[in-house]
Amino acid sequence: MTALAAQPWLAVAVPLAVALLVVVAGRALGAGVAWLAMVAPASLLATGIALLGGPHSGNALSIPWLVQGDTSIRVGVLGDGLAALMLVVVGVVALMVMMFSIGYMADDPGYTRYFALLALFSAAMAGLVLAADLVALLVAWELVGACSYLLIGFWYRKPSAAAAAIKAFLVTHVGDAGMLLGIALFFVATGDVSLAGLRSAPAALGTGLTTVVALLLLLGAIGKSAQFPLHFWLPDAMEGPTPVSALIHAATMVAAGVFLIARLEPLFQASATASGVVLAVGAFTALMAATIAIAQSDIKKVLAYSTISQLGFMFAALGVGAWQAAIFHLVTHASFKALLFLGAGSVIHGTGSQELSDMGGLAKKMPLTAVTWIAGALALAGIPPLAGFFSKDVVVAAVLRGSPLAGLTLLLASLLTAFYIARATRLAFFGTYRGVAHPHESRWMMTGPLTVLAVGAVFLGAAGPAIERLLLTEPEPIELGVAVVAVLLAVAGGVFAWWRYAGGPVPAEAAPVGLWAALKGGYGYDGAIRRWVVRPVMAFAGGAYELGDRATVDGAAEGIGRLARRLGGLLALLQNGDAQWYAALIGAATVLLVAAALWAGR
Amino acid sequence: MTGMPVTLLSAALFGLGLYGTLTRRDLVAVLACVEIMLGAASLQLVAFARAANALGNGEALALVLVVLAAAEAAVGLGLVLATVKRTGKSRVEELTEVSG
Amino acid sequence: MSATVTFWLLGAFALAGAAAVVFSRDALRLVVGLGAFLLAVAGLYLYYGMGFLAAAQVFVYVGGVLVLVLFALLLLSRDGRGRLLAPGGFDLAAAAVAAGMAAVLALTLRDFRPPGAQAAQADLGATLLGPMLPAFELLGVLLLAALVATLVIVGGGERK
Amino acid sequence: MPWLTLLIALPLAGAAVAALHSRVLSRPRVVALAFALAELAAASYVALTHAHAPLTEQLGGGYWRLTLDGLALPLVALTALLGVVAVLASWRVEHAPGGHFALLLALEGSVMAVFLAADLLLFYVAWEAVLIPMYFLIGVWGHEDRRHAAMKFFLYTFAGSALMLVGLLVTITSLQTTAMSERAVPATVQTLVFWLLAAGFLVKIPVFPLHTWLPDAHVEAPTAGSIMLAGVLLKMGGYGMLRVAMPLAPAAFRAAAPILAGLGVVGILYGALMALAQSDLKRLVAYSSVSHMGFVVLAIAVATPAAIGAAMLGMVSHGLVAALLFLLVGLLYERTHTREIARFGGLAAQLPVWGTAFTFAALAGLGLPGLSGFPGELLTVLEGAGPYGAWMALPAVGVVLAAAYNLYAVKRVNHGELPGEWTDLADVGSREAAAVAPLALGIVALGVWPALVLALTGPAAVALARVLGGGG
Repeated sequence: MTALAAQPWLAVAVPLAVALLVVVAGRALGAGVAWLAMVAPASLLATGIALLGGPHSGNALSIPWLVQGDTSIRVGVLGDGLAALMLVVVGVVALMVMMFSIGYMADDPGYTRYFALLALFSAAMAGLVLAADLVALLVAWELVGACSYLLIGFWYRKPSAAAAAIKAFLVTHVGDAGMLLGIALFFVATGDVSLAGLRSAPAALGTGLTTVVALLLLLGAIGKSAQFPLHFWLPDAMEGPTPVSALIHAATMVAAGVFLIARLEPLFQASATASGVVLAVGAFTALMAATIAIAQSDIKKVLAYSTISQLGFMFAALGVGAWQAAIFHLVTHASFKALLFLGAGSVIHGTGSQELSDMGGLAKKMPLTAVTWIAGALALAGIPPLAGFFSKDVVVAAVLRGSPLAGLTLLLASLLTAFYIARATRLAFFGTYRGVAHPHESRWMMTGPLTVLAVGAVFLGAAGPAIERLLLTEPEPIELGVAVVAVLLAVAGGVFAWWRYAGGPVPAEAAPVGLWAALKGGYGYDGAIRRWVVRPVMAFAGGAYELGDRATVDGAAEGIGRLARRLGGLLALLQNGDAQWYAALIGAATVLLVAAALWAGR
Repeated sequence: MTGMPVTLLSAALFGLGLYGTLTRRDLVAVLACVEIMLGAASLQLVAFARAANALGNGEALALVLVVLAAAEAAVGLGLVLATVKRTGKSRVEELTEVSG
Repeated sequence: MSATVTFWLLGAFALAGAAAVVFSRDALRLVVGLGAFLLAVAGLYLYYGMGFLAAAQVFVYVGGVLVLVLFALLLLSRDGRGRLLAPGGFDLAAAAVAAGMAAVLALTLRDFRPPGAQAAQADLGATLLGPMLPAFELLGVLLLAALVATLVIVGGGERK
Repeated sequence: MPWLTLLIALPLAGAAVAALHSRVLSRPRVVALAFALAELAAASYVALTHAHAPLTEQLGGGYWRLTLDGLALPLVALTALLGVVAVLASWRVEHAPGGHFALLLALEGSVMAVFLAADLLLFYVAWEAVLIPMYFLIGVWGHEDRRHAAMKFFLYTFAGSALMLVGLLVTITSLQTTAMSERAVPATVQTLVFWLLAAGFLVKIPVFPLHTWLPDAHVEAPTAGSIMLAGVLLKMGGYGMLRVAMPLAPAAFRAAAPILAGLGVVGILYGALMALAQSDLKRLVAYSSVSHMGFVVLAIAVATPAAIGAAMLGMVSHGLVAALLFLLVGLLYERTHTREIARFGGLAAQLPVWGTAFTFAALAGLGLPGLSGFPGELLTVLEGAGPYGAWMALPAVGVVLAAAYNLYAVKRVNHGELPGEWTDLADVGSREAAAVAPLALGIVALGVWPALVLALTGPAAVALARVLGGGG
């Protein structure tokens, strides 16, 4: 254990080796390949635990990666408390997800590919949280994105999955490009790319450049964490296998943006503009995504928008400087959201459908799934004494202190959160079964992880003080007033939904009109992006190709060629095939040229 | 005798050869005129070698030219023979196949 | 004095021979003119003290090329071997080009001072087998190629 | 042992043997492979033994001056590797294979001479010599419209190199030597010399708007031709800038740097947009080359030691990635006889190895970290932000567009349902995999450990930057 604490880079190297091994030995091992792959998250977990107990310094590793002239760009890892916590979270969730996947993906022809990618993802995620500098971070950042792309498009024969994969990668890549630019500006200003340097950078950079760099890095965080205005890729990402959604698109990768800003909190707090933007983006996204979630008919879409909304909560906390609160919420959210996704996966596995309208009454047919789901739902809604209650309370209280308007926005979002999760619970697990398949409880390989995560969702709230101490801050007591209001709002939202959907789906929602249609369609944001960004770019590219490249640039070149040929046609009159005529021309030209040279050289 | 006189002589010989090359109408004569141009060139070369007191170099170069000329004559005449055999024409104005 | 006379005498011979080649209408006169020209040039080589070159000139040209030309003329002997003026002013234009060429050559070479005799190797053999060895070897290859090429060309013509 | 001469002579000898061999036996491809492998072995040996000190060679006392330093070595190694890949890629050439392989090896030898030349005349001769085999490879073994494409390729690059020749002549007369050195031409002619030389190099790279020969040439070229064209020939332009134009005219280069940077950025964006609009897979890859070489031009314009290193990284990386992409497109064309993207789809299911390799190549093409494109692009943007600051947002946009066209291509080719006409396609065989594997390994190795190139280029890049910075 102490060895792991001293060599945290092993948390990257071991999963990488595992991923390779899975690829190489996949066929030989058959179904057992999953157990090999589980070594990857286990190594993350072990490293994380070792780091939690061990010393948090002296384990830095930094190697020169790009060296030329005076420029030396190093990449390195550094295992501190935050990294340790993230490693544990990623390790546990990944381990549970892999175990769940053994059952979920059992009959899939791409079984080996799936587990290789998950192992690779573990490596990249470990690199992301352990990164000691921006270049290592960017490398890991884009690699998790690539894993996400490959896993969303895992069922590549489905056109919708292929499209969703591209969309996810491109939208997050917009953020990555901003991040790249931010790193470049910071590097030029200080000649440094280390995170430590960036944390102490504001003094060196000055306010203006600090704001610019922080905003550019924020763009990357917004893309990865699916915040407005780059939030619209996450719902589509649900095309991937559900365990992937649980791991990457709920618990770990999408939280990377939160992690990044938490890492760089001094930078953001040095710029009022940057932290203000973080707060505004977070609060707005929290509310907006919650409103969309209430109208979704697809159980995974509900959870997707819920994830966006909860990440907005975390961003809002980051915006007011309460980064420990944000990380606390990140940890509890990872637990209960992964639980909800896996629960949804279990349900989808049983019913063969993702539509809430095809479910109903599953509590009787899938009791263990139902119980664990409800634990996750209560945690998400913020009902005490479950985990979500504690972490959300810290977040909302901190935001209220920093900005009452944002705090109220979050409270409103809490109400909606309770409403949509109660709606989903009621429609899926209660009432009468409306589907055609014959749902049954999943095997223990799938329910086991659910149980583990449910334990986390129930009890992690108690870990709050320990987490905050780990992150080097004094735990704050529960603010009773905020807690009471939040719980009351949550209960109100939940009860209203329970009553509203008592009789199964509301028929009007099947053919939505007006506001409900807008909510269900995510305010038409997707279509607007397609219409105002994607299509113009494609049309511009097509037009530029036809009119610009072919007609103008190439046309000019070919035109010169044709002109030359036509001139050549005139000249061809000179070319009568008489060799002596040619020789005479050559001679005359030589005489003229030499004469010119003689004249010039007088 | 170096310098201007030999330059004038070789230039005049070269001009004559060029004129013949351009105007003679049968291939063998054209070749003969080309030989005259080559001879003029190597004459100048030898004169330069004399002037530079580098006899070995100049002589060697001129020798190279002589051999080149011999090779050229052999191939050229061979071509003429082949052309005549193939087309029955040995007159330049009848041979316009190199026309673009 | 006598050297100058020798030079101009040989020069006149060369010019006359060249003129005969260029202007003669008769095939035999052409051959004689060419022979005169080549011999005169060989004489000039001798005048410059390059005995071996002169000998080579006589052997290769007079013994080789001239005979070749003669053969060719005999083989191809047909009517109207005489010179024909090209239609239009081509003849005049060619004369102008040739005169211009002679003029620019004379003007260019007039001021040319060959670089000083760095090597100063007077021995032809040493030169050929020394610094000029690559050129010498290439010449051998060229001659061989020319031989083969001539055979192929003439032979190829027969087969057609 | 005159290793550098050997590096040039070996492929040329191979070309001669392959050309003659076809009359005697019927296996010119075996001869070609043997010579290409021998060349690779020789290049590897030289690279391993002389990596840290420039190697120079002069034969015959004349213009045959060769040198192998940090700028040449990565490209020499790349050329030797791609030579083998190109031979493997054209294994099934049926039309006049002797000529094809002879030209391929002749091309390799001439390119080697370009990279090794330390004499301006030799450089020029080798530069032009490259044109000839390439012209015939496109013109004889190309696809439908090959004549036109070959002529266009020839005329474009020939026009450029004619200007380059004038530049070289001015240089030679003003320096009174043909040897390459760190000596610059006099200040009065620097601007003239720089732009004359750059004209030749920029056409070859190519930069907008001198690029339109490239897509046509690529589309019509046979697979091996495309591999050599994209993998090696384009690098001659960047190499020429670094080796010839910039040291000869440093002051003029400094004045021209913003223009070059602008050309680079335009190339990045323009090439990416054009690639996005393509319906022909090979044309798409061709335009992506324009985009990638834009990064190289940008890095060259920045011209700090690290930027020069980035340019070299970018060139080697593009050599590997573009070669892999063209190889894969060629393998697909061999099977389907079409390059029309719209007719593909779902190939990942039918051709798992091919599909995986294609996705891999596309990810490398979009500059994914861990693969070879990333370090060069990262270093370019980091170094470029110094002189050009926020303008680096434009290459960053180019990075997004690169992701778009690459993944869009993967989606349309690899994903979705397999059209009925392709249900009997055979996957990549072992001979083809042998061509794919070294490229893929190289891409990963360079992406993980870019010092493979940077360690070689370091001293040369520092020296070049010093010449450029040092007041002419």
